[in-house]
Amino acid sequence: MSLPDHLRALEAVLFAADTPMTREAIAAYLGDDIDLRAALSDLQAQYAGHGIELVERAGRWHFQTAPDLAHLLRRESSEPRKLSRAAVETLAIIAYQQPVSRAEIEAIRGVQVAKGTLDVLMEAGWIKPAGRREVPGRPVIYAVTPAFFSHFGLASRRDLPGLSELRAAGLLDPIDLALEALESQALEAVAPDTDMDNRGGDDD
Amino acid sequence: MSLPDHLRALEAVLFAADTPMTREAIAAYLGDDIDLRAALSDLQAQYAGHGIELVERAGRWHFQTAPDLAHLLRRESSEPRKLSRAAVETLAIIAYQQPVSRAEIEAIRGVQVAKGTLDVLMEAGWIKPAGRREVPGRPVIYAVTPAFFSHFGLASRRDLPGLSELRAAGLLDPIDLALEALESQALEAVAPDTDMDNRGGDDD
Amino acid sequence: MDAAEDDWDAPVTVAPIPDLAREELLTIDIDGWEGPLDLLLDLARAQKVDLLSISITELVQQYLDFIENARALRLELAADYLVMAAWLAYLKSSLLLPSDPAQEPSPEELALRLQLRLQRLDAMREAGARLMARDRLGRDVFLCGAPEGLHVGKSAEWTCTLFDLLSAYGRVKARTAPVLHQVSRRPVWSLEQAVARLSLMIGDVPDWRDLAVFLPQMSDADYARSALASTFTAALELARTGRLELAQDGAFAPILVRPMP
Repeated sequence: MSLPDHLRALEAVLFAADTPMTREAIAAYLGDDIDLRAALSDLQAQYAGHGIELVERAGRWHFQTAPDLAHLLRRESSEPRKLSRAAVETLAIIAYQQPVSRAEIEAIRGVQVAKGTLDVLMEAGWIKPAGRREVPGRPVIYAVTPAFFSHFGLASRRDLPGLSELRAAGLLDPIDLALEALESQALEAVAPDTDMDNRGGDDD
Repeated sequence: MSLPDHLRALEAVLFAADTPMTREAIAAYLGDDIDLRAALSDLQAQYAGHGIELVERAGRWHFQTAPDLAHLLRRESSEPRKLSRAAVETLAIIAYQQPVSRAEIEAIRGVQVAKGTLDVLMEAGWIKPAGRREVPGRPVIYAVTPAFFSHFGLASRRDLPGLSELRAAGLLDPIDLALEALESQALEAVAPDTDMDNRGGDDD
Repeated sequence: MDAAEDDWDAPVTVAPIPDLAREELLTIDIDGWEGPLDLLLDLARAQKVDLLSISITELVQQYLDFIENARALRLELAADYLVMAAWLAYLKSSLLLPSDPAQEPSPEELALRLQLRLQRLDAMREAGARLMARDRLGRDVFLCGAPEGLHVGKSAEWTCTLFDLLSAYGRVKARTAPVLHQVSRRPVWSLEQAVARLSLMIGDVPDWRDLAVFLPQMSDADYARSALASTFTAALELARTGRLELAQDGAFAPILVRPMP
């Protein structure tokens, strides 16, 4: 049942840590002579089937309880503050389409982003300003944080539910792009072998 | 490597608990149809030779890191400390309006700035003296450092959101501010003009 | 997906299905929607799941009916709902008219754009619901309840987040600049500005001219009124200091000015 020394050390460091740790942070404790990538994956395998599991979220590692035991551990006090519907949609837009500016969020939702919506998400630590868009007015753009990935149990952006389907369906593209795609599809369906030069004039 | 269900549950409950637990407290989560005495001893055996161990102290159970690994966890010797409100405000003013002298910061904040506040920011490596203002008294002026930008994930000062964006994000809320202003007035009324230098960074 | 639907605090539990009686439609709380696009999306979803194959004219009619009913009940509707209604009515009539090749963009394209917008909003709504339904830290999964902590040393490592920094600056600015807000809300053409403008413009031409020609052009009515008041006062001030003369033929007649030689 005993673990090798380097796994024991890794286990202790991750257990004692009060926030998720990057590989660099772990290495600061364990030194550089350990193959951390392999060690993390070994330790993760060790804990498979346990009530505690080792997970990676946006490049940071932590132990957490297994999701199927939620019913045992859930307490009334543990229910996180309920987000408004506007905040949920705004968070989804930032997560799936980041980085986005406020104006871009408003364009998708068709309403102004209320004062306090971004504020609430920033206070929760889930989004942060991520520079500015290099367009007139240089609007601030927002992106999600590592804390967002930890909170929602996502290893990386690729883990966002339905991301690849949304991308494949073009639903993350701007409307102008989608419109062009639809038009060219329609044209091909209607007139598959018209002369290309003539088509050029029509779809302007 | 998988554990039986009752051990998984026990493991998760003990891991998530914020204080050591008596058998009664554990039973409140797991129900009465488990032989807790046996389960605890099984789980303890599971963790023998790990970097984490399950221990009993005065009838209460908890996980802790193995004592022989303590040296690993004590490597880094810095503790996170939150900046005082005065220090954060001072830092924000320097970031937005650099280079500024202490007197200018005071004029903007509307409150005196303790010398200790600037010292704390310099110790953190976020500000540095940047010459002197060529006015009577030749006051030292301050500016932010490259370490400031990397800590806050900013490429340059141009990445700081402007006032209109702060307002849109709800960070310029007059009601909160009015309340806070009243509170700080009240505080200042209680402790009027103590020697500012002695108050150091903690003039909250 | 079921869990996602449950977690979703959609206020609209009663989707207004097309053949629902109008009275039932009216029980829906207008406050439940986040703007006209959101309302349209709910109407559209009730029509079909595939938002690209819905009937736009039918959707437009449902929306217009809804607005009509809300008005009949004297519900107060935010302006953007009415703006959308006007636009949709226009779209519908363009769609029904024989197509005009000169119209750019074509009504069909406008309709398609609307569908694409609805589709995108729907996708994000769905994505949000799925996010909220995940195993969330602090609700479904838990970190170590009492971490021992890794830092034990003495030297302080100062922490401050960008959010702390930005809100601190917002606090300072709002605390120290309350006057600015009032000024920007009520623009005023100051007496100093009026004196400067009048003395500059009156020049040396010794003709009588209407004081009104010296008023700055302003679209804002309040601002223009303040300019009128300050320009009049400025004229009195300049007359008092002997720089111009004032004349008026009768009460409420134009006030004439000319520079003193």
